Amino acid sequence: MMFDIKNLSKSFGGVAAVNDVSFQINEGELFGVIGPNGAGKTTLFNLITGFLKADSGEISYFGTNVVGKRPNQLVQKGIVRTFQSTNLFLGNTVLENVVMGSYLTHKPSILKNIFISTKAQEQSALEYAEEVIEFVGMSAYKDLVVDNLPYGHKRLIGIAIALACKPKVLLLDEPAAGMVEDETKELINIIKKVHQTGVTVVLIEHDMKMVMNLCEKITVVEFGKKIAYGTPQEVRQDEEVIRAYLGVES
Amino acid sequence: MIKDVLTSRRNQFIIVGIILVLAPLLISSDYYYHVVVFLFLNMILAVSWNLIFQTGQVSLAHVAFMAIGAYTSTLLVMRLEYPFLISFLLAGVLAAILAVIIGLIVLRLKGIYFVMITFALTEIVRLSITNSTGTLGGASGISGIPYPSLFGYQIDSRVGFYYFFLAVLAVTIFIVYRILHSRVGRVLRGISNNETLSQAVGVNISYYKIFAFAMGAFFAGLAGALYAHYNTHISPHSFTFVRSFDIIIFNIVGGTSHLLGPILGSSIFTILPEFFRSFADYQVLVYSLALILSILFLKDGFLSIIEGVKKQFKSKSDTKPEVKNYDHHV
Amino acid sequence: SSNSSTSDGGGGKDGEVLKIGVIGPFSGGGAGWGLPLQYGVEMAVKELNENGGIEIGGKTYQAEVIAYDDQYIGDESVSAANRLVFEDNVDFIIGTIGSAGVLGMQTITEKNDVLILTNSYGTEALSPEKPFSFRVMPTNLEWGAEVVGYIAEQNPKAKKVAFLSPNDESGWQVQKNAEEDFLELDFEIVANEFPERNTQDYNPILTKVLNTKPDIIAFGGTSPGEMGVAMNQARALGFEGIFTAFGGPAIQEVLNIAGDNAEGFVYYAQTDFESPEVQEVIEKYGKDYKKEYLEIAPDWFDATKLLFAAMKETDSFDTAKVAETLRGMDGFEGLAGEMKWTGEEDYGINQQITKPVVVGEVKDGKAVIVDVRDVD
Amino acid sequence: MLAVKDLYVEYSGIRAVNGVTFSMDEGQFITLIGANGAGKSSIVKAITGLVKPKQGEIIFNDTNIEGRDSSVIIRQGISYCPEGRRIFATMTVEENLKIGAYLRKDKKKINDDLDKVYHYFPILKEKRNLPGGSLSGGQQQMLAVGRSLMSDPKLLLIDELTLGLAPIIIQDLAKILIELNQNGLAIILIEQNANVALKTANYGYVLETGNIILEDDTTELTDNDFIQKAYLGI
Amino acid sequence: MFEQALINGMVLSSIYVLMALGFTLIFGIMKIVNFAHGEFYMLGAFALYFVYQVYEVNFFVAIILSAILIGLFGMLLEKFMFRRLGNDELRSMILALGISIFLQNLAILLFGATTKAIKAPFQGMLDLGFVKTSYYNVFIIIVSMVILAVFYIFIKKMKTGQAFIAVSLDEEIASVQGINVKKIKMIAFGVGIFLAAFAGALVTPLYTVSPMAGVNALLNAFIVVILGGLGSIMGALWGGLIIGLSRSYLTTYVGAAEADLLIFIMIAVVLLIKPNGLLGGSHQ
Ligand SMILES: Nc1ncnc2c1ncn2[C@@H]1O[C@H](COP(=O)(O)OP(=O)(O)OP(=O)(O)O)[C@@H](O)[C@H]1O
Ligand SMILES: Nc1ncnc2c1ncn2[C@@H]1O[C@H](COP(=O)(O)OP(=O)(O)OP(=O)(O)O)[C@@H](O)[C@H]1O
Ligand SMILES: [Mg+2]
Ligand SMILES: [Mg+2]
Repeated sequence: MMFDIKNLSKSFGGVAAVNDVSFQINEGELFGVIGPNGAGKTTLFNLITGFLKADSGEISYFGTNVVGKRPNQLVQKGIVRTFQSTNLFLGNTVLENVVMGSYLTHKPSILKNIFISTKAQEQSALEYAEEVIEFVGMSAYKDLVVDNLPYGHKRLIGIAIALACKPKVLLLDEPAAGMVEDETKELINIIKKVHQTGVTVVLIEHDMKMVMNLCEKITVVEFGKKIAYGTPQEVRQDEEVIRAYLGVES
Repeated sequence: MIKDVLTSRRNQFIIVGIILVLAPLLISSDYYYHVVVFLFLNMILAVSWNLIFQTGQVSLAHVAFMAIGAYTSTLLVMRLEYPFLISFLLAGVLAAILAVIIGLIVLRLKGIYFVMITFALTEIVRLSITNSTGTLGGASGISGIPYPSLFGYQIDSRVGFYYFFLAVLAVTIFIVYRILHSRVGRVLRGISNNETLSQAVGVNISYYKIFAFAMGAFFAGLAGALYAHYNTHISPHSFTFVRSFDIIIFNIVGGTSHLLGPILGSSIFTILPEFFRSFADYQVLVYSLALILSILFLKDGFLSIIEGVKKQFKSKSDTKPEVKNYDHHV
Repeated sequence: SSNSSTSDGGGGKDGEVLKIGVIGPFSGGGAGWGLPLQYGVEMAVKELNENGGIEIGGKTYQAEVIAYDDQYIGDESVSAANRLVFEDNVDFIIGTIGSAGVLGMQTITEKNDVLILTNSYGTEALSPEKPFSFRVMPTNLEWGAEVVGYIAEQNPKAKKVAFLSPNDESGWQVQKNAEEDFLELDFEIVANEFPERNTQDYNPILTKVLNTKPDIIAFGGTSPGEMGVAMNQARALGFEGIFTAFGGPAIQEVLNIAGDNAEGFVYYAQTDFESPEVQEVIEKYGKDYKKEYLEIAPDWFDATKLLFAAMKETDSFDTAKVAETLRGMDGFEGLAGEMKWTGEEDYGINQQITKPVVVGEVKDGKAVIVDVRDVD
Repeated sequence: MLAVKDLYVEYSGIRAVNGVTFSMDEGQFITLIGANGAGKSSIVKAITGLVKPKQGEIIFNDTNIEGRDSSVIIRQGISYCPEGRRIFATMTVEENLKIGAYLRKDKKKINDDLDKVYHYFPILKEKRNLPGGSLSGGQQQMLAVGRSLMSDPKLLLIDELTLGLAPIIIQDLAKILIELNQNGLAIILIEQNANVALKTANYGYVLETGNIILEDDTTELTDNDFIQKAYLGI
Repeated sequence: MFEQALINGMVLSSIYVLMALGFTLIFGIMKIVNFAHGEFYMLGAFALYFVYQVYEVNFFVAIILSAILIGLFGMLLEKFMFRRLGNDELRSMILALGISIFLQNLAILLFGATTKAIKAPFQGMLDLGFVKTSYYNVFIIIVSMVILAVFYIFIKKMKTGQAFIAVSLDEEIASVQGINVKKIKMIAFGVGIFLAAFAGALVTPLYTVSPMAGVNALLNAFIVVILGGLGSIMGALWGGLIIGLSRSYLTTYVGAAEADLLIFIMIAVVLLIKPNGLLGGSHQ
């Protein structure tokens, strides 16, 4: 088991954003988290990736409790995330953005950087980043400054940066937001390819087609509470989930 | 061919180096030496400050570290009779150590709050020295600081100081340049660009911020020691936040996107006031006007002039279109 | 404005020019002291040139002033001195004001045999190792005892003294000297505070100080503007005693601000500004300048004239020789009376000027000269 | 009511909109669909004055508004809900909504509209005194939509309506828009989710690389083969 | 002594609050660290000196007139200088610094380096029972409170005030709410400068004015705003009160030289506990 999350809670001045939530994620799983707006999904990601510290509860990752660890330490352990809103190194090109993602795989040493030429490392980081960009199909754009790329492209770059970190588990927060059907399909392919290389994927998404299509297990949260858990088929039929989240039409 | 020789980075460095080493042949008066020595001092400060700035932090504490360096070296030489070289290096080291300790606490502050706390720090250092009595000399400071002596050779001529300052400057520029033009530099700029995302790709941002802060402080400490032994008199009066502002001006008016910026900025804003000096009581007025105009009309300081010239040069020599660059402003 | 003030710019009738360097704070916080320095020197130079210049070694020289602003920043004084010495080849510099600047300048001037006439309060500015540095304003080490003596004579009952001095080198130095003068005459120091310069609100510190029930509030080097404010605030808080100050105040400025509240203020007047001699000089050479700066200018006028006299007597511009003459030149008549050199005792060298101590007091809202005392 | 004629938008030389012409009548409900970077946002930004068109005319109720300052254009009765929410993070939810009514003077009706928005999105009422920045992504989207309704516009431009919204909210929102439209509000809807777009709007334009390549009633578009493949995933 | 220190502190606080309000407004909206704020304070005082002392306009009219004059001057500076720099915080800061040096030295040139005083329009002491203080002190405290209240209502309740905040957060989106961003920025800058000049004019009868008078005024505004939290009105109030009272009490009970040091240390400690100041980032 990869994650064993027990009784996790986090509140903001009275609002219980995550409220006594427990679930497990197995290694290699494609895991979905869905729920109404404000249910606490993003907060859950923030807790798992160390951007927020839980009020109580435990997040055990391969058997060790990681509550209180800083984000960069967790990235080193392979827990990598993307953000719900676009979050990029503005003013830089696509390539430069993804090279930043190769920080850990090509970790610089300060002393070496001062006294020894690091051209080789730099070069290999560049090549690595280009590979990743190729992987998400953005090669044509690699030298463009990211600031004004279309929304969907920005989201892909966000994913590319995360992939460059060589994650063991990749947490994606609404990766398909702002993409049309075609592009979403592309994205699904990318995620599947990543998954095939052995990476565990945790997905928050409101695009039900995508979630149902991809995920093996789904957790549904509402008001910070887990209200359902199961396979897509199970969840889709769950009365609670229909009432709180899916509505009549789905 | 010639053009290739001139455009290689390394060759450019070598050429400038040779010019600087030979320059004393052309410097005719001690006054120019004095200006140049002060210029080198300002460059050391400006370049090392730029290293901190690359992490996105505007520090007003540079002058505090300079003061710490100046007093450290002075006291070690005068009271404990340490050899100059040791005191000099210890001045930098102590400033850096203090920077690590202070940095651990203050580097979580951002933007203007960081500016403010470093300002407070500077004032705390200055007021502490002013209110001290005894060893630190209080408000009156310390006089009669001996000239530096290196390996038995006493530096007491202007030429001597020229080469000594130049050597320290060269080391400063070399190290800062190497850091900034490497993967570490990329990381530093990444932190300044987007802290959250840097963290999300595994960067230990405090480590790098503290490193840059301490490295900057190290050189500021050295600069302080240089200053003390050149000037032979120091007092808290020399370490007010006004000097920190000067360092910022060197950078912003010079341009921050490249190390050439602070170098240009400190050159121009050290030499220009000397030109204005003959305006006597109008000197400062003219200086401030020059400052206002350069800020108003130069987007990335003096670097924009260079960029402009380069562009002109390029568009004449080849007609290949520029790599498209999106405008960030709507 | 320009940096040179020769009457015709072309030198003396032999076409020779004597360059006099001036360094002082002409901008920023020190401008109130620096501008009178500049004007005083320029007035003396005008007078000299109008009288045909100075004849040395058979040639007649017109004097020319080269003035540089140091903004009251030590490093700037050093740069200015460098420029004067190495670029303008000046052998005589008048200024600057303040220890940091003077000590900085001396690293250049002493080594290059450049003679400087300065004003600062630090004791280190004068020493046998610095034979080319003269201090042409008496410090309160020289005149303080006389002012305190006057106060003691007039107010036998006053015993308790409270000090307010700016928190910088001159503040601390002035206070130290003045404290000794008071202790000498058995006064008691009940408070000793060092507010930052540029303080505008003295109420908190005065509240503390007045709690010690002083008879006298003594300012140690506080600038006139602040002194006036502090007087107003002290009176408002109920202080009815005497004010005095160490550090030459511009009395008109104090009066403008404090008005009636300055009543009974005893001060060192430097020169009797209202005297016909001073007024005549101002009328003749100073009318181009802003009147408000001229109160301290006569001292610099005197100092500059003293220097010219020494040159003339030496009949040489050799600074070592001029310095030698200068040291021996007792009894020169300045606007404030006879000038003498002292300092052997305190600094180890006789390069500190003294003059008769002109004591002023504010009476019925007017500044009047109440006593002129010779230094013993 | 609105006529866009031969509109070109460029960003430092790069063309984003390439001669687009369309018009709409009062009370119409149209949608612009198209892939990433097709130029949809650029068109509405040109209408609201956030970007200056390179060339072309934009006429709203018989006045040319192209190139005018946004604050002037908005005064004509146009309201804009931007892509990516962009709510005022440190202002409270209610302040955010009220600033939407900046140009209005009728206190009473403003309050009515405020109640209406709270009725549409009860969660906003619950969080009315909290800073907008503390809302979840979807809640912020609701706030952005609510804010754009507060100006009592004649024409409403919505860029990416459903971004980050839960399915159940999307269904509600679609109903709300249809209702508003039936009450006379003209709407231009930009929407990635073509399913939603074609179901709510009456008329649609399909954009590709800055050009309109197809336009028709939404019912027709829904049956269009190309649309079904590229945008509806059927 | 305790009561006297209280009154002293209240007067200090009132002045700090006034200065801080304008400073925090300009920073909050324009993101300009206005290092020239003190110079506008100084210019306000000089304006009063001329309008009231030299041209003998009625005192209350003169204060307002002076502040308006300087405020208009500020708007011109915004229009022709700061606007050019857009939202570049660093360059704006350096520009403000340059303007500050320029105005200081221009003032020396125009008005002379010496200190000038203005007589308070009414003299005399008010006996509050526990302590006596001058009428003018009481006047200052009351005027500051009134200005603070008016300003608070303006920002929180009036449309223009809300527009200020909206512009400070997102200019583009503010403009599509119908807000004329350029105008609002110019007004905001003008109001900020008006407040600085008003503070300068108001306190001159208590203190004095000289070309360098702005330096300390700026420093005080700066630390008050940082302590209270940038861009926050209530922050300016609390910051002003805390710094004013601590300066008064620390100076009275410890000493002048130590008070400054202690205040800086206090601010450093507060910032470390609350990195955005007491009420930072809340716009309350
Ligand atoms: N920093 C914060 N301060 C106060 N409240 C917060 C904060 N962050 C989140 N919340 C609240 O916590 C709840 C959960 O927010 P969260 O962002 O986790 O929701 P979500 O499930 O990701 O929703 P969405 O699908 O809309 O993105 C919301 O009610 C939100 O308003
Ligand atoms: N401010 C800008 N500067 C430069 N280029 C821009 C800018 N805004 C948009 N573009 C470019 O213009 C083109 C059209 O962009 P636009 O945002 O209008 O597309 P869109 O159809 O709204 O896409 P999306 O669905 O991703 O929102 C894109 O190629 C984009 O990169
Ligand atoms: Mg979310
Ligand atoms: Mg768009």
